Amino acid sequence: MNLWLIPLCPLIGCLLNGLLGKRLPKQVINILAVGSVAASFGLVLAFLWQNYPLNTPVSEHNFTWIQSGWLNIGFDLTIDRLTAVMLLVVTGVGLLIHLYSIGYMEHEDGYARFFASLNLFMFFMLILVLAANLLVVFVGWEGVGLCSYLLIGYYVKEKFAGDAANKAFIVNRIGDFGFSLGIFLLVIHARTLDFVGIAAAVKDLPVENSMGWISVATLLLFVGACGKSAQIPLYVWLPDAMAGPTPVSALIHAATMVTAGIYMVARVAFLYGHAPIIMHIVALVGLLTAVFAATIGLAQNDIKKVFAYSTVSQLGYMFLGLGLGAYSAGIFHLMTHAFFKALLFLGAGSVIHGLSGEQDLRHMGGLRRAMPITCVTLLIASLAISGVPGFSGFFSKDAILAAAYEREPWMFWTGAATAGLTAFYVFRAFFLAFLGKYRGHHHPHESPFVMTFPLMVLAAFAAGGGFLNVPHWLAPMFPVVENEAQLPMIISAAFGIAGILLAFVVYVAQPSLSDSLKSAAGPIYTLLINKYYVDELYNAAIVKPLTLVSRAVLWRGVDEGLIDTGLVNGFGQLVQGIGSVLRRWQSGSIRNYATWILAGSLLLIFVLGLANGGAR
Amino acid sequence: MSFFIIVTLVKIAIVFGVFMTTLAYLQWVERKVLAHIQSRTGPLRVGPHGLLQPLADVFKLLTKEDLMPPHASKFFYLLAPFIAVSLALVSISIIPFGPVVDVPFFPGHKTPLGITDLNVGILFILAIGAISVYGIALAGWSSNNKYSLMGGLRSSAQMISYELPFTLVIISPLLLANELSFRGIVNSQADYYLNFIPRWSIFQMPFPQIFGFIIFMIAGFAETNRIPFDLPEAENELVAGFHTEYSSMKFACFFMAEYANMVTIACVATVLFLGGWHPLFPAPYSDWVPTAVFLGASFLLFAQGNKIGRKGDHITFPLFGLAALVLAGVFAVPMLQTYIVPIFWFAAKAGFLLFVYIWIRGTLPRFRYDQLMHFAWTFLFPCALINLLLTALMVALFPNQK
Amino acid sequence: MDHIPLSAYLILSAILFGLGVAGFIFRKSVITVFMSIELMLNAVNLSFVTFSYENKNIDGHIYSFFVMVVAAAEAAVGLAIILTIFKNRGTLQIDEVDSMKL
Amino acid sequence: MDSILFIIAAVAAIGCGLNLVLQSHPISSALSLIGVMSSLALLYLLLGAEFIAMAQMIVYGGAVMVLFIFVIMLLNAGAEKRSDKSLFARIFGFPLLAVFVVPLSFLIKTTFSAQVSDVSFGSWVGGTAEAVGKQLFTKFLLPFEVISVLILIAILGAVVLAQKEID
Repeated sequence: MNLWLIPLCPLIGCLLNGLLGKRLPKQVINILAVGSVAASFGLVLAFLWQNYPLNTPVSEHNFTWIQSGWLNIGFDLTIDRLTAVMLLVVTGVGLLIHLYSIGYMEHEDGYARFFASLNLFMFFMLILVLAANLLVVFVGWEGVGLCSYLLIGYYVKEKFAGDAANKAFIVNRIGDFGFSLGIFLLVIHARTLDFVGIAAAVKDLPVENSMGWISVATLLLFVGACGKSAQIPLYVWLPDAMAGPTPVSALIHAATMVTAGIYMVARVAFLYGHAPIIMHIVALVGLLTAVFAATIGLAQNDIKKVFAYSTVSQLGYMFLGLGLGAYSAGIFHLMTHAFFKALLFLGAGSVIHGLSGEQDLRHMGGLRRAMPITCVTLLIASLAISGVPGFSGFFSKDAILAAAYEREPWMFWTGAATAGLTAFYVFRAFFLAFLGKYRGHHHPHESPFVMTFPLMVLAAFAAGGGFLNVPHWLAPMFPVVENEAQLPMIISAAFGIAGILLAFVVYVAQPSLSDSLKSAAGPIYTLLINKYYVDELYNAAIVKPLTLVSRAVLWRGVDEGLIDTGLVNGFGQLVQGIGSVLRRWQSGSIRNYATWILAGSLLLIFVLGLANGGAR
Repeated sequence: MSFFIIVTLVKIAIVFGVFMTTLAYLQWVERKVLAHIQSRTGPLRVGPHGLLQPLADVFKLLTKEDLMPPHASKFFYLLAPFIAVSLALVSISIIPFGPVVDVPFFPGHKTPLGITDLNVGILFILAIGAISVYGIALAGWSSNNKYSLMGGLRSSAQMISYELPFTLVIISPLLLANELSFRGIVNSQADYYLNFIPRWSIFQMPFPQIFGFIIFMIAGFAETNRIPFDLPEAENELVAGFHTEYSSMKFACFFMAEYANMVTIACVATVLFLGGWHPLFPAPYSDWVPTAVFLGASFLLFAQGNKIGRKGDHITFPLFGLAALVLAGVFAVPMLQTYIVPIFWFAAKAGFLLFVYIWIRGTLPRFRYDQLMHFAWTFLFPCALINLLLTALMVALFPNQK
Repeated sequence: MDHIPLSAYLILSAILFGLGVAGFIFRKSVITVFMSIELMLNAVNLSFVTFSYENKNIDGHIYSFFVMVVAAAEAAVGLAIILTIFKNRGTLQIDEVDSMKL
Repeated sequence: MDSILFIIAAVAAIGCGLNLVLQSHPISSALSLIGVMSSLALLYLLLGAEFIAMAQMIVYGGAVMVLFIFVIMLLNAGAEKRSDKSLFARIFGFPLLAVFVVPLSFLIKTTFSAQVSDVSFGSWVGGTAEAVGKQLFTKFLLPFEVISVLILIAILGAVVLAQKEID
């Protein structure tokens, strides 16, 4: 079983579609795109079937990539239980979303380009997940960044798409910078980048209670994770990233890519185990993000924006879990979140598709008759994310909260409250969209089967995904968090249901209440609807000065002044000056040339003769 | 050493004398044969049956006015015929006319029949043939006359073009013989298949060179500017081609050079393809063939003498018959046979080829210039190439056929 | 003296080469200049063959053979070029053909 | 014996070479070049390179020089005129040449007179067609093929150039 085949399939699909997609008919493109992902999904299944229990990781060394001195980095792939979970999520959800995209994108132009980018993303994501050392992880990391850039900016004609893409890319650069610094630090100290090697290197080091190199490295890696997984302060790109097509938001910005940070942190858990301070920071950041994003999500009117902020806050949950040492819980939530959040986005996409591009909640409503399947599936997803008992979200979120309850009770309470908020705004969106009376102008219609089929499948998983006991499966890798305490479970569930009921009351029973609520919490509401002015803040604090400096100093001063006039043109003029002297040499008379050749050979003969001491 | 030189000088003298006489009388033969082909009687007046005609021609050419065209570059004008004739005469010197024999009256010394043996004989012939373009080209250029220039250009172009099939087709018998020296080539054709088919190159297994022989003859015609390839001296187009401006002895030089080249080509063809001096039949019978031939000839002549023909025939014919009888006697002497029988066979084959030359001249019209080039490059050259390839293939496949 | 020192051959080749160079430098007709190049090639061939005699090794012959082939190719192309020059410029004077300059 | 031959050939070669340089008419130069080549062929024979000698006569004498003569006749090239261009060559040419040839010959003399053997005719006949062919088709096969390709390209180039229309 060659592991490199798994990422290869999407790459082939990408190449075929990207290179000669313009000439191919749509059917062929579909077959290529979906088929390649299906192929790698099948490969993953086959692999897991072959060596099921997967007690020992399976690694494979493809070729030595960098060898310099003691540093020896190979292009190695590996699969252990964690990877298996990720692989299943990525390929499975990815396959469904590819299928969905066929329906969603059919009226768009640049069809082949879209699928090529999507396949490319799958390739890089698989590389990231399969990587056996941090450098290969970094390759996948940057690759998915590139693909998210391409796909956010998919609507090349709109300006906002391009801006959003740039924003995502640049913000990610900050995170990646930290990530690469962390890698360098690890290279310096651990002298290797293989996870196994690093683990062996740090195994018998003491747990650092002050900022040692491990702490710094983990902090830097966490910066990278913040960038990729949209945590405070680097979360700003994710809401804007909704400019891309909805399947992209579902696949990249909800299910897979944004969870890369969580995956990476879990992957190097053994490092974080040595840096409790950083663990604490991680937990804090996660919690803060969860609350923060949830509050923003309360006031958004764009359905995708709502789900985007919920994504941010759910990612915060995961980081909370990781920070509390409940890695398996984090990963568990990652998986369930992949299911229900992808479902939410796809449902939203189906709504948008049905309303032919309408995204504003205020222009929806009463869609449950028009698109029943979407309605039901979205309901399931909302229940799942709200942590209603029995649904997948309940189990995973509960696992995290239980861990919090064990370690940091105040974190538990905050988290539970946030769960309530989450339930509230998700159901706000749901009610606004599907209940009440229709407030839009387009004629809503249900989506085709190719779109609703993935919805149903995902709905099944969102509902029952909680019964896949991921923590138990991951037990050999991460210490499973035991939670006999029934209290946190009940409390969080209670918060969730309360949120749902509140939303029902406010937005269905007495719609008038909502407006009065708005007016009551006037300044807070404006604060929320403007997302705490974070973008403006960054703009004023970072972007403006940067542009000013680069305009004044770098552009005018360095580039134009020094490089252009100084170096480039200067050399040009130098060469011209010399040439204008030397050109007299080129008299055009062959006889003169011959004479020069003669002189040269003469010189040569004498030099050689002298070199050999004349006549030997 | 000195003995070697003496013998060589003697041989040179003999060969030169015979060669010059041949050249002179070849012209007489040509005129006679052409005449009879065209049902005329050729030269008759000068001597019996015009036998003294060549002498007369020589006197005529010697005594003609030797005129020098104005504005001709003198040096080259004089140089050209010299180059032509000397190169034409040189190449006879490496033709082997017979096997290596003891020197008469000097027992213990052996010498080859033929002036010398060069172990790169073929290459020598090719080199000489390559150089001999200059005679014609220079003649055409130097005599400052556009017809001559045309002739010179044509001949040089023609010779360059026909050099290729010529060379290519020469290579194939070399492949069979696996030799470069003429003597070696001839010796490689010594034997007989089934005791009566001679192992000449044109019959030789594994790949008989019959096509090669034909191509060689065609290219040879072109090399010697003979009809149908005598474009350089096409009367109706350019007055007399490259030797328009030449008269008397210089003209004679070109004339001689042409016939010398004919003879050379004939000899080379004999050596390469017709087994040199090896007789048509195995030795015991073939030794008496010359005698038989000359006896028959003498009887014929005597018979002709008895008839009443032209005035004086009844004197001359018996005389010739007598000469033939004497020759028959000479060929019958066993001691001489070792020397002259091979030469007889060689002469017979070469003579036959020369007759073919004349025959074709009497038969075929002249090419047009573009046809000439077209023929050379698009037909003859590929044929020679294919012939060479097939020969090489067969030799490689059946190396033990030798 | 019935033996020629090898250096005589080499000096001869050097002199011939020098003559070729002289022809190249001092002659004004393109064709003659071209012939001078051939002369130089010949001189080099002579030294090739001489050295191969000295070393009793046949490679020198092979080299000079290759030189001949190259010379033939060069002659074909070069003379074609000369023809074209003459067609286009109507001159064979090498000093007239000096437009390849700034 | 072969010293005489050598002296004859060498004198002929140098004389023809001088003639090549001094004559004002291309045809004379061409003929003197042929003379040089023929005497070089003789020298090759003395050096035991009979195949190369014959190849010299066939290739150079037969093909290359015929081409030259042909072109000269075709263009009807006359004697060359004096030109006042390429001053540099006319001034520095001869001194450089003298400085080139004389020390070179001296260098050769002093280098090769001491230890190398003399040349005597027939003492080594290595250059038979057989030997050359063996080398050519075993050790130098690749160069041989490459050079044949070169020839092909040269033919094509010549054809293209010669067919080019004037404009």
